[in-house]
Amino acid sequence: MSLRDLLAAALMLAGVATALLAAFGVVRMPDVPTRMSATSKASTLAKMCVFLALALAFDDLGVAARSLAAVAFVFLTAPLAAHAIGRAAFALGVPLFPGTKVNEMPRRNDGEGCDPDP
Amino acid sequence: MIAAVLTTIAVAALAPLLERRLGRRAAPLLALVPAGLFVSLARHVPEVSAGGVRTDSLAWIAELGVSLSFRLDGLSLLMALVVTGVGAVVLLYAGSYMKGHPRRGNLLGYLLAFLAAMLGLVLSDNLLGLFVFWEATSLLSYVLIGFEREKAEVRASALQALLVTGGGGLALLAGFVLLGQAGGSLEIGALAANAEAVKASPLYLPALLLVLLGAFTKSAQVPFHFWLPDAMAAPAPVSTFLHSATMVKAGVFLLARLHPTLGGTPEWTGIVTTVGAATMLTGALLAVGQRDLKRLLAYSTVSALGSLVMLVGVGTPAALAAAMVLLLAHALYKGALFLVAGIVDHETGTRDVASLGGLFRALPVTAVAAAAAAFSMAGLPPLLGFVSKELLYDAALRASPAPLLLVPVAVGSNMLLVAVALSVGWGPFTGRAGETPKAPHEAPAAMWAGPLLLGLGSLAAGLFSGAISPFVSAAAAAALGHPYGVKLEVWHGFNLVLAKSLVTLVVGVALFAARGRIRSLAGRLAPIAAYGPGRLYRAGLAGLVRFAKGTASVLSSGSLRQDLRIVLGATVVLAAPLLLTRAVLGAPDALRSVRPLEAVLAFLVVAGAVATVLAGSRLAAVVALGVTGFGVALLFLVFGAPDLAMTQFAVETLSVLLFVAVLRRLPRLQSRSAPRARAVDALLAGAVGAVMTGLVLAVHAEPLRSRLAPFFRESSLALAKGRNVVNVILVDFRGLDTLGEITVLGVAALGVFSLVRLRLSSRAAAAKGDRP
Amino acid sequence: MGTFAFLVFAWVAVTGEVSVANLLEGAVLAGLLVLVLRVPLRRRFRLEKVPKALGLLLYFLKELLLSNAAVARILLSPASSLSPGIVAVPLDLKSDAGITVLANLVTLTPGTLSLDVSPDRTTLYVHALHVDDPDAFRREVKEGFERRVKEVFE
Amino acid sequence: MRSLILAAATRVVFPLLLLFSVFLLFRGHNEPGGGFVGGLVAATAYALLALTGGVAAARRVLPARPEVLIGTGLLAALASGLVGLAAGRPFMTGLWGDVSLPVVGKPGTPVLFDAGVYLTVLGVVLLILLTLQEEDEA
Amino acid sequence: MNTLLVLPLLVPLATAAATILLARSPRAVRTASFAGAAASLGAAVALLGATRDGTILVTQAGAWEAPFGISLVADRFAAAMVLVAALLLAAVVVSSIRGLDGARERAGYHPLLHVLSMGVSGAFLTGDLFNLYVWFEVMLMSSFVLVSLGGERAQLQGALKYVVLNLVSSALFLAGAGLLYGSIGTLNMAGAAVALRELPAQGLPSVVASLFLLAFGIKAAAFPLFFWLPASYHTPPMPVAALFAGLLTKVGVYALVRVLTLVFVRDTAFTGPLLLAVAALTMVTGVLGAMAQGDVRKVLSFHIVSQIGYMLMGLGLGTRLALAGTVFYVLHHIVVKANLFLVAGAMRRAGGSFSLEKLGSLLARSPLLAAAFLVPAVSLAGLPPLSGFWAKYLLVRAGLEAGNGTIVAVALAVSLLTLFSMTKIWNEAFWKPAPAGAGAAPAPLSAAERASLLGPVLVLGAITVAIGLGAGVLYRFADAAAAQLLDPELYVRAVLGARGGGT
Amino acid sequence: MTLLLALAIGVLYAAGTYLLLRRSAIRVVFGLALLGYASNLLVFTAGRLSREGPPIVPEGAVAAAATSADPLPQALVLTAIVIGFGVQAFALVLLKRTCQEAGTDDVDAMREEG
Amino acid sequence: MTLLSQLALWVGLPALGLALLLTLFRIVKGPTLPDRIVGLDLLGTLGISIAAVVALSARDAVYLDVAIVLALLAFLGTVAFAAYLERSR
Ligand code: NA
Ligand code: NA
Repeated sequence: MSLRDLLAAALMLAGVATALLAAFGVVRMPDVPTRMSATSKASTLAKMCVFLALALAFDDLGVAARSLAAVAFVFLTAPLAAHAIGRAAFALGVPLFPGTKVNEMPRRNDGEGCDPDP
Repeated sequence: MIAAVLTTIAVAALAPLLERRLGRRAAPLLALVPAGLFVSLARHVPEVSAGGVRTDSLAWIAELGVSLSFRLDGLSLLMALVVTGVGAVVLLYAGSYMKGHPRRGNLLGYLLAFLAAMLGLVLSDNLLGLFVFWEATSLLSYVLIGFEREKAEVRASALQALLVTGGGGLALLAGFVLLGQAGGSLEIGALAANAEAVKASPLYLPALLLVLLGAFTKSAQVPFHFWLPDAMAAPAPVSTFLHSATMVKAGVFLLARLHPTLGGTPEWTGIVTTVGAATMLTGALLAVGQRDLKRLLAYSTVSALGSLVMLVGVGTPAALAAAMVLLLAHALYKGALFLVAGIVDHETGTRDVASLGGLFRALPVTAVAAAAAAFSMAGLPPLLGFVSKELLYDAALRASPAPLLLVPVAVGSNMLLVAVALSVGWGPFTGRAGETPKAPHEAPAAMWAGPLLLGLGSLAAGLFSGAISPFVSAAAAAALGHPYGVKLEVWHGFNLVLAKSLVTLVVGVALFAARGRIRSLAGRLAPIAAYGPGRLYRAGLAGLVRFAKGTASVLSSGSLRQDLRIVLGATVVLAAPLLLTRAVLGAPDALRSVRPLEAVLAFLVVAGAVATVLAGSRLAAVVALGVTGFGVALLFLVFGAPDLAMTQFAVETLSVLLFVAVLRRLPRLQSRSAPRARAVDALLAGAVGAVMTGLVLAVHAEPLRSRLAPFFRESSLALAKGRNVVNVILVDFRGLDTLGEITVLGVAALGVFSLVRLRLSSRAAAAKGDRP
Repeated sequence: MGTFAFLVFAWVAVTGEVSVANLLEGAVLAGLLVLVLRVPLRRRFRLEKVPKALGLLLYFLKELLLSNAAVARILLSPASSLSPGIVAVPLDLKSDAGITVLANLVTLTPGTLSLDVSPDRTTLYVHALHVDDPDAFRREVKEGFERRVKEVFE
Repeated sequence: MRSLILAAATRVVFPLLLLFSVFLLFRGHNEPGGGFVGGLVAATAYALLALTGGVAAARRVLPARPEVLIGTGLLAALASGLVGLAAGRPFMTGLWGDVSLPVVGKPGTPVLFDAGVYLTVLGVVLLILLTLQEEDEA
Repeated sequence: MNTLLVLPLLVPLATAAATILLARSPRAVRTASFAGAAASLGAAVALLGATRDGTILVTQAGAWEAPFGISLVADRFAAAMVLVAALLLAAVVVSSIRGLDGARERAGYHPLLHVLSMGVSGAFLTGDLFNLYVWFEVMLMSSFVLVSLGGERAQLQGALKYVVLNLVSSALFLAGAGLLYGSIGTLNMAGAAVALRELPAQGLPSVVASLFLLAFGIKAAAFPLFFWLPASYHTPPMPVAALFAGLLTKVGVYALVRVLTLVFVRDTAFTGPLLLAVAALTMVTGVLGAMAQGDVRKVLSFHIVSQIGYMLMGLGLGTRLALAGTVFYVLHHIVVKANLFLVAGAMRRAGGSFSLEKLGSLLARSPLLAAAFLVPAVSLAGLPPLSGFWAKYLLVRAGLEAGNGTIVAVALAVSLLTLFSMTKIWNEAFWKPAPAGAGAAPAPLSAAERASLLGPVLVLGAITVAIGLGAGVLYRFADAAAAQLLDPELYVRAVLGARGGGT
Repeated sequence: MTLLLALAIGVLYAAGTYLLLRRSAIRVVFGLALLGYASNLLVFTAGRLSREGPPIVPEGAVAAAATSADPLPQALVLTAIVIGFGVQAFALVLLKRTCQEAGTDDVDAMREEG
Repeated sequence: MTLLSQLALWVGLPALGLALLLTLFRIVKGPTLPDRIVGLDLLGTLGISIAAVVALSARDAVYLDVAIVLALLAFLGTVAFAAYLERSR
């Protein structure tokens, strides 16, 4: 087993572990923003690791380039989803974790929580 | 012969046009067509009387033995002469009778068309050809009975006649087919030659019963007689032509025609004679109490038809000869009487015999015609009616099975018919003038010429009955299937038959004298008489419609769920037993091992499905659906289908966009079904799922040996220049599928567009104040 | 031109083939996209910003990796130990691109999540898992990411 | 969803998606991809634009009306089949040129066919989504 | 020669694409649509001409030999179906010129018609089971849109049912195709025919066959799967309904005939009696449904169901004469039933309603319309000498020759009730005086309207009469088609070549 | 694994069927979607599952590996997926329009009236 | 099979499977719609990782393309959901 393979394996395992962490976070975190927070970055990290593992594992410039491009895509798009959800949840007035210390964000409208889809 | 029929049809089609052009001169002109046919047919009488037969044939569906083959022998010539002769008279009469009617031309056309059909019927020598004309007469009679269509009861009568005769016609069709099977041909002549085989065939009885059903309905035999009196809703010329002289005789004609093939067996004799006798008596009994001229005549016609059928049933040479004479005599006198009834109705505005009397003064010519016809019907010598009655009694006396039964029935019926004849042809013209809605004047010559001609015909034929003997013999011979000679005479000397005739006459006159009391008795019995088959027909029809409505509401409730339950239930019912009895259900032969991720993915799919079912909100359901889709996509991925996985992911994403775009406009999810319904549905759903699982397992119990997969793997690059085999299949090996598929997509898009846009534009139109 | 270069670069990256032919292909495609499809991307490409951009990238990766452990700790710690909060961070950045990049970077680093930008584009609302001192947090964001983003994008 | 962040990111993601869709289209014959998935990805690009900037914004950058894309795509697919017929072979017989072109690779009727698929799928998804979103916005 | 096989697909597709591209000019759309319909008709005539002598035309799309590529196959039956479909399309296009509102026309009506025609022709011509699924979808999708085009409430509700039930049918079909591939490794019908010979009879394939029976049974509107039909066929504009009524269920019947005579030939001991039972129930329930209705369109819709029973009867009997009867019946019925729906549209125009209660005195108002109704109605009722009589006769004869009196009795009784139904329409709409409360009668038909509305009707009526009078011609054809159907080896050899039959 | 998938397919059909039988038309549409998944998986499985990689001819080889997954069902499923998407889009919009016109999505309330 | 492949197959993929199950729990549990959407978003994200790890275990780069497609598309669904939620206030 080459060093590159070893490195790839380590990256892959790190990525998988991070992904597991993200899933763990989404179960454990108490409210939407914290869950989103946990998933968005951990999973991004996971994807980055796995793609880097891919880039290393294949002795192929093309694969490496595509893997790096994939990482770029992930960096580009993953925060958008988190942003959109967070914003929507906030706008909807989904209840925040009671332990939330500061909230400097003004409610945009009535502030009345409303479930769009009971 | 074929040409004659076709020409008549063509002329019939032109009749309305002609009428519009020529007005009142159209009818006489059109009457020339049947008159000409009559003359040209009559020219064949000597030849046919001498035993000659003319045939003419046109293949139609040769492979099925169907042809337009015509046969001119004694029987068909007799019928053809009646059809054309009475037809000519009726057309002439109708032109005058319908004067001023906006649709006179149509009536003339229908009558001519009917005449052609009738001619075709009697001339046909092929069962299918005959059937074609048979049904044509049924349909045309519907149109003719319903001619005054504005009245609801007229329409109902027309429908009734059509359904009864049409139903019989269908039985006839089946009978003909069976007959063709039994005898190996549809040509009547060939069947007659093969009669022994037909009678020995196991198909004989069903064929016979079906044919009889057809004949009996058409000829208004008990218990199908009820449609005929109701058919009197038709204008007088129609009643004359169809319901006395021609169409109703089609059944009798058919029986006579098929007598050589089917007749002579105990079944034939028993059934046909009994039904005929019963009809004869029933018709006479029902006739005598009627007040309406036309109904009197109609019931008496039923009786006469019964006599004819009975005679054909007896089937002896004498009986068939009697039938032929009665057929002719009846056509002459009953035709005349119907026309007279029409004149009386036309001139006085009523057909109630009780209020008619003394018309002799106003309608002298009509009265003469009426008297001649009535006397013939009553059986007064020397009219043809007398000759025919003598023959009838003679035949009944000599009938082999049951003369003791037939003779009283025949005599009794004829006594009643004497009374009827006098009520129609004598009563209204004699005695005190009655109060009528219109002041009567003699009808125009075009109207009285016909009855007069027919009445005098009765006289002439009676007087010169010897002269027509050879012709009648030829007709009887045709019905018998072998040569036969009969000598007709007015005077047979004093014998039992004459005695019966005399008694008949005397009792009949007495009954006529007591007609007032009989009618009041009949009036009191009317509620009982109402319990006839006619009532059964009406109740049956109404019941059928009710049943239909009930069935329809059960079977197509309009409920989608009900329909789906049936469809899915049918799936289970059909597939499950087959699956259990015919398929090998075993563990799959390949890929038994399970990897953890694969198991998780299968679980994801299932969990998503279950969550979709349980979802309480629209969006939650969409998310759950997404879970299933995601699981399916990853299953594709791990089992070597990256293209599928990609496509599935893309489609999932677009589905979300789709759902999200419409979701807000959709109503919220609600639980509406009762728990019981849910349980039933769950059971059904479980069964469907089990069947599908079973099918998959059954398929996987055996290894798959496909020539296709290796070919695609090996040829993709070599022959189709592509390394991605799946894509090569899509764009090359099976590109046609893809072409169809993108067409589906295009149409779906057009559909979405039009569903949304048509609404938008209607909304815009509404906003502008236009009508939506 | 910026769009064009970006697309050519992306094409090469995606195809993973660095050759003249492939560059040509990328150029053809990018040209088609720009011309035919009227792709809306108006920024000019400025070569001199590349070093700063690389610096930003490195800083980001460092942040990402350094707080790797923090992620695990936060996720594995009991919920009661959380002290989340939403902090309003005033923005010096003006351009859309700059604000977006900042927001994304904030989101991608552990513990923080950009929720929204105020309609007047002066404030970024950031959710953090641990907010002990909002002002310290604001400073951290402004001096860490915002400064570097500003150097590259404005 | 009017969001500065989304709108700004869209400007980058949109051309990337389009580019990638073309990549998928032309690579499909040899690697995973093809007209379908290419068309679908291209459609998501416009869908994203419509979602973040409104349908009008998406329509502005459309090279042609979706209906025209559909019609053209169908005709292209049809035409690729007719080439075979014109050459006296059965309908849809795959015929390949000898020269290699940039992007497309070797020109062949299956490639034209796949391009027809791409255009049709793109037109279809756009027609559906834009129509629906337009109504939703109304 | 092989070009003939693809023209019925290409011409409509090209026409559809052209009409989509020309959408902004209604005149151009109509012209293109008309030209396309005429071209389709011409192609279909040529196709029939090429198959009349018994040649089975085969082409392999993409030049990939069977069973690897998709075979397009035209035997007599298929070619005749294609021709009748093309004829109907032409009639509908012509009658749509006046019978349709502008909004629908702008909303893609003409492309949809042609795509429908393409799907139907594809279903008739394909020799591949999955490809058949695709053509079914083409046909269904366009019918979905056509049935909902207009967006009135009743129309949409009917469309929803129509869509859901047909999609269930599609799901069953797809599953059947997949399972068949999974058990015999081919989708080519000829290939499947060969492969199934080698498997034990009454094994898994007959189970899979049941899925096809169900899927096609739904499409054919056989008992008890017919509900979607009366729920939706009365709602769209009459030219559309005419096309549906004439064609769509017949595609299901065609598919049943095809798979049962070619692929699942060894299951007749099971399918025969089943089909006969289904046939009888279909006839009866259909006609009873019709008797219960008071709306011309619904009466006609239920009769479609009823008549499907006759077609299944021939298939269930399975003799040559019976199959000839089915072929004859299908061809005749397409013309007649479509015609009746077109007439219903004209009746609505002339009488202002579809309701028998509200209609009246149409005979006086338009004798031509009455004649136009009478021909198909009488033919439908099976009265001689029109086409329907011969169709019925063949089946009755086949039934009696097979010794199955029960099914014949049912067929005949149902035909009497059909007559009753047609008479009811005639009595109520044509004879009855217009009811008092019906308001002012609509304006009399203009000459242009008469040409557009009644022209196609009269042409179809003339065909009905011609089929009736020249029944021998069509019978000989149907008989030859049946002979071809009963000898699957001919088909197999045509598709797979000489070696196909052996291996 | 085949057994597991067979069961999953059964559950998909069952769930789809159950939803088809709901009074809420929107659930019916969800049911149709599940039926689509079920059919696609069934067809996919019919070609036999393989873990030996996709049917793609490797660079330099002349044919795809004989053990690679059966490409035909994949192509069929791909076609079915795309058709299913079109159908689903149409069904959804039809559903929406029907609910708008009928004022309800209760299929039992949608019995025709004339 | 290399160790990398084995690791990917027997450690990486099962671990990701476990992550899927955890995520599924959140999706089913909710309690609010944004929670479910967060879960669905994570599911897509995990899918990307799975595709990449499958590529490692199979030593086949074709799965990388799937991962890229997913990476490009996954966020769009989430954004659409979010847009829906925002509009339905
Ligand atoms: Na139909
Ligand atoms: Na019908």
